[in-house]
Amino acid sequence: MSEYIIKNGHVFDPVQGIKGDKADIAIKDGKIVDKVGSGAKVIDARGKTVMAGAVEIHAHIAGPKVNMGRIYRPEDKLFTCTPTKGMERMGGGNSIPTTFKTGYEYAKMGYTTAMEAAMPPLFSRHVHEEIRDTPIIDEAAFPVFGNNWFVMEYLKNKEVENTAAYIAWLIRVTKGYAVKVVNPGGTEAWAWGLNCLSVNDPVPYFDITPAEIVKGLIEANEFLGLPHSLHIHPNNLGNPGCYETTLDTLKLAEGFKAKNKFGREQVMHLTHSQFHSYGGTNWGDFESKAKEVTDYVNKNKNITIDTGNVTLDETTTMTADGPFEHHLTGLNNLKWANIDVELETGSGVVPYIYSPSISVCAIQWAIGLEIALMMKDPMRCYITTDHPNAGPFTRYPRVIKWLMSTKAREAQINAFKHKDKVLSQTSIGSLDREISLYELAQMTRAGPAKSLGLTSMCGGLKPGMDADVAVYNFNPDQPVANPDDIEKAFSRCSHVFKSGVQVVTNGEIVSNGHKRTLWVNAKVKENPQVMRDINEKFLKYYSMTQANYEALGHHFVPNPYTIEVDAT
Amino acid sequence: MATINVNLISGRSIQQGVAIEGGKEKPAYRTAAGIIELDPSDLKKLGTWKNTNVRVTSDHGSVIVKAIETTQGPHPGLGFIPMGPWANSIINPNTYSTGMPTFKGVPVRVEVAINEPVLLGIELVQKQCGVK
Amino acid sequence: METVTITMKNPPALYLEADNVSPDVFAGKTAAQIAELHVHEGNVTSTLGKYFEISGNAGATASDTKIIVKGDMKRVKYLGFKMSAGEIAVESSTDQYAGAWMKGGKMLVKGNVDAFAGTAMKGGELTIEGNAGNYLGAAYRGDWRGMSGGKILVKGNAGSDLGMYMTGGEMIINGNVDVHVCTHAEGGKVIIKGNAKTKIGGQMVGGDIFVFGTIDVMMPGFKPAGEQELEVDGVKAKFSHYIGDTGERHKKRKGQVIYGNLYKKI
Amino acid sequence: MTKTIPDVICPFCGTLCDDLEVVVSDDGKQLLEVYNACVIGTEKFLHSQSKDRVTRPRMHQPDGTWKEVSYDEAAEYTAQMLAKAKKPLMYGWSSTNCEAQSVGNEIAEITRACCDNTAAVCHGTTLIAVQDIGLPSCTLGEIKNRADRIIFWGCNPAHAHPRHMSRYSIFPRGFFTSKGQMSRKMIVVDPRVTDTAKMADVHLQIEQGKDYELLNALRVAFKGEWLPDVVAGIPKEKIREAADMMKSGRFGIIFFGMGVTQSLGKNHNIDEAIAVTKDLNEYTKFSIMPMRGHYNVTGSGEVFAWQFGFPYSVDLTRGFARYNPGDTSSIDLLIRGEVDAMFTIGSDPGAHFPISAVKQFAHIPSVCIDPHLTPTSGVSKLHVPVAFNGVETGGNCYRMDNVPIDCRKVVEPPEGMLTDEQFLIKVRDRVRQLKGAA
Repeated sequence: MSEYIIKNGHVFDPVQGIKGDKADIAIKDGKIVDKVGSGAKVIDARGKTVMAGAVEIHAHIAGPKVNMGRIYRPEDKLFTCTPTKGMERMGGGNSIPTTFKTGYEYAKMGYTTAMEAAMPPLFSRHVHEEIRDTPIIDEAAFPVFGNNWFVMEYLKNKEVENTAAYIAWLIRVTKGYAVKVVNPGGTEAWAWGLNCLSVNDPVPYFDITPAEIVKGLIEANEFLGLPHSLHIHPNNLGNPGCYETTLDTLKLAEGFKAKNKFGREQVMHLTHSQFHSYGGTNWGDFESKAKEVTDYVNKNKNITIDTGNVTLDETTTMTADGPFEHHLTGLNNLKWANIDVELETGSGVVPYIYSPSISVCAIQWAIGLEIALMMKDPMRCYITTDHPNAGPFTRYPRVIKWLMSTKAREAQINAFKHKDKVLSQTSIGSLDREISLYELAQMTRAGPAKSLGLTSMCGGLKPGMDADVAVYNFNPDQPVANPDDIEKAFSRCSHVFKSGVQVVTNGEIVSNGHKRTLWVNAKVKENPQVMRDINEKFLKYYSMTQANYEALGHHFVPNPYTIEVDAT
Repeated sequence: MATINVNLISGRSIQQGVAIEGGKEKPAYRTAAGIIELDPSDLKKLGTWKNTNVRVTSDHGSVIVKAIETTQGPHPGLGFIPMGPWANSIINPNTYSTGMPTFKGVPVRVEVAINEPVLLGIELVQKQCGVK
Repeated sequence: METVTITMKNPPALYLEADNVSPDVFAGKTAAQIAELHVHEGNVTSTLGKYFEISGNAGATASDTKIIVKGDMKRVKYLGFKMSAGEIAVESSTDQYAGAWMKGGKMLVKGNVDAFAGTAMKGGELTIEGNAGNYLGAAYRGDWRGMSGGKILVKGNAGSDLGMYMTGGEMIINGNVDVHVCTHAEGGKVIIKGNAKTKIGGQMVGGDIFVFGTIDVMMPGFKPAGEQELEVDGVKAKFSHYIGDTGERHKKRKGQVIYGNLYKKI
Repeated sequence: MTKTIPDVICPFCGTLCDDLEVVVSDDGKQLLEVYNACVIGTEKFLHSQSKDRVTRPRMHQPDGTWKEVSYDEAAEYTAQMLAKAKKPLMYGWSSTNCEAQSVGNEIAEITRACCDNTAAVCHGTTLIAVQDIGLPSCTLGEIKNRADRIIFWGCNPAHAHPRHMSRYSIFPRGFFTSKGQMSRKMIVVDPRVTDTAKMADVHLQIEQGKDYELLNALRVAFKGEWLPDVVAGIPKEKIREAADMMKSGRFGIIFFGMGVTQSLGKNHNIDEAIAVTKDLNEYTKFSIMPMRGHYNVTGSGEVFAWQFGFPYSVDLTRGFARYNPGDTSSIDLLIRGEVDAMFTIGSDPGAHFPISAVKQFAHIPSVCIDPHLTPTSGVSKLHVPVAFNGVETGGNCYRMDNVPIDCRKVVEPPEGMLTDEQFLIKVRDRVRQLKGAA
């Protein structure tokens, strides 16, 4: 591994508290070190911004519903594919890029780690095959638990230890990373065409409420001490007035303290909070409740959130929340795909056009930005677009532009057809806060890494951490003449290093790096009862034998990075 | 000799499945897929015993197969040849620009051809393609 | 109007993708520059000059550029691809994607065209004196926004899947049509002077179809709604009117449920 | 002594049964018996032991004889053929594992070829319909545990997917369907009285080629609108009765097969069937699922989709993927004569393509990679036998409901035979040298 030294760059590193002053970053053997020999290759970063490799905490980039989106949207790739060029394989797809393009686009924007937001355990081999074909970036996947028959039966009888044993088994078998909950109880109700719209609606037959599921899973998660907290997509997403269900869900986390050896402080991560901060009773009086949600989260320190910004594009919504997608296809009458998974979860895919001339989409755009601007502690609020639900991740530079420049926001507001409605239904007009580069580093590097329990590895430039470094052509000293320069600077890095290997030079891919699949191996005490339940359910109710369910050979995860957790 | 017009469909049969896995160069493949299943009423109209060789002709080609009494009928006016080189010698290749040829719903004429042999699978395709 | 004439010099072994042959690309170029334009045969990229004899310079803008295409064009695809103005006259038959994604201008094909002619057309005029292939004026696969404007005239017959997902524009077919006319259509007008086969107007939500000849089998989703005296394309006659597709989920315009209309000349 | 390998996957049809038991000799060289498989699966496993198997590549001589060549010479011929061709067609991919498909995709991208899988003659039109209207579907376990209305439309699982009804759709006792067959109503729509139709509660013997009309009539019946007296040979009372039976279920499923994908109307038949399912979701819970034929045609569609963006009929001649069945699909490419080299793997176009398409690729340079002797290998210039995928080599494959299952190697291939993945890697490395790619 060759040595590098990045000289005279403006470094922004919340882990060491460096706020933009000139410093040198030394890289040796894939790690950041204090100093390197004179033979090190020099990267001149004068007048450039240097940050750690960004961490994507929530994106749908690999798995069965993502691939169903690719299969059923050929028009998403019409006339927009990029040809094979040197090291780069062919790439296609605006809202749902192919796996090679996903890896390249993330690397070119300085992202080095990404989390696949929802993995149905039955399809874990499919997710890992797509992760294996996504070059450069490290990846991990969150198996979904909120509608799992085992979890619902154990939590109905308050057996937290059995739930923890089952979670440990499933995460090991599917090589997952964290406990993901999507519309708890609602997707199981959707298997009969029903739904759970509040935290107290009981699930048909299982007779357990979403509140009990969420609380039980928080306890089980802290019992195991997993690196990441519960990652929740609450009930009633996307309906006017859904902020009340969101607040009820957040209140479930009161009284719990994070118990883990990874430096994580939260017990619950509310994902794509924009979709969960809607007020009003119908699409006519639809309004923003970002203030109520962010006030609550600001007060309660054991919660982190990510924004889910709408980027005003034609995109494809896909989520494990089956009933919401059926509701959405009822609204825009576009093609609807749905995959219900036995004993575990479901999912739905519907294209959606966030048109600037529709008032609802403009208000959604404003809500996403309000949340980011109203959160006091950037270490607990991360930038995402819930790719591709609110917009493709390739639009991050545009979201960064809107957050860093009020001028850019006003230009967009003036371009709306229903400008007055946007200003009356939200408070985006009165917010003049501009995110600084340091806060940006917190919201896209140090924050997500801390929430995911990866502080020892990524999200910072402290010696000893992995050498994931991104250098942007953006001079913090010069005032920004035109906000579009921000977007231009953050869409293509001048240099990107992944685990000490230079992968991007001047916005072009120069190496495929050596990507890893992160997964958590939680050791728990022998639990014969859970093993017996698992054998019995596979014999009677699964359509696949247990041996084939557990068969995750080496060729699926060629370069695993195991995080050990001991909960015995 | 009498000739009849039927609507031809092709598709899988379990014997055809076993034969393709058993080796397409073997006579079992011809026994399983080199046949046309006709309704007894159609056989009567054709004026022949069952299990005799017939020539089936469509606008796209013709082939010799053995006519047998249908195992999954009655379906008067409908002929069934299991999927394979025999069926594909006469089905309509027009895809209507969807990429899928019209394997089912091909009007054909069936006439008796007692003395003509039903060729083996690979032999039939090689002969039609002019490859030895 | 400047005229550029391209004549087939040596026909391709396989098929030629000549998507640069359109007034928009030719505009402002001399004959020499036009000869340098790219053309694709399979995975080999070469220049127009290798296959065509090119004479005459193009006009300054697309609207005053006229292209005359001579020679055997049966193995040439994408003529008039995405043109927005100007004219193209093809002396003989051509292959797929004639005038595909057309936004304006006039295109005349004296012979036949193959499938996907006038795909997702937004405007302009496409006149085909011979027969048209399948998917005439249809949307691209998976797209719910089909032909939205412009006019297509086919003097011969047309293939199947005419005007799929049509939302606007007009089509006149003097000859017969195959199965599936205006499937999933939401608007636009199709006049068929010849006969239609089966599966006509399936899943229609709006738009009008006029059939002068016979329809083999009517779709069950089309309810008879009396007879009307209409004047269509200069022909005054009595039409029996069907509304449908009653099985489809219909949109409301000002509270009134709108249906597709199928008129069959009596 | 012998040892029994449990939980083996059957590499034949889309049902992908994974509860087989295979008895092999101790040294793993000989396969003796197969349990729990249907008659087709058993034949596939046992045929791998037949003595008259071809074990070395061979070139077809003009006089009809075959000259044996080494795998390296075969890889050289294949690489030269693909590198020189202006528009090579790489067809098949459905009876090989996903790892071999990934290597094949790399070759296709370097040589700028067209690639397609057997969906072109199987469920291609289903994929077109899914692209127009989506696919409300579920996994087979959901059907086993919940379904009480089973509709087989234009498919004959008794013949094509023999164990489907006993493993998933009709007979199993699921969580909510503990009375098994008794708790389910079965409807079959087929122009013939097939063996599946003989078991059905209701058999609609439809006129062949009129599926689109009958499906449209069902949708009209759901809304209670006017119907003509007879539609597709079925009186309107029977249509309304079938419509009410579907609406009255708690969880319904429509399985459809070649009857709707290959007859007139093609993709619109499935488009309307999915629209029927979507309408039924207003009244109760309904799903729809294609009965995929080959055991890994779904896998080939998935690998094409995540690497190129399209499920089949992918044209890479411009260096990036283009897709439009009718223009880029195998049958049209062959019949129009757009292809100048043919590469077949894991399928048998010689037997299952219309003869006018087979005639086209019989006279151009062609390679057939297949362990069996088939009409394709009969007309190809080079026949490369490889190990049986799913018997002599493992690898990932996808069931008809897109669930991935890792199939397993149970017995050693004959001495010196390569697997398809090993052979493709040889071809890819040689093609890289020829095209000078990095």
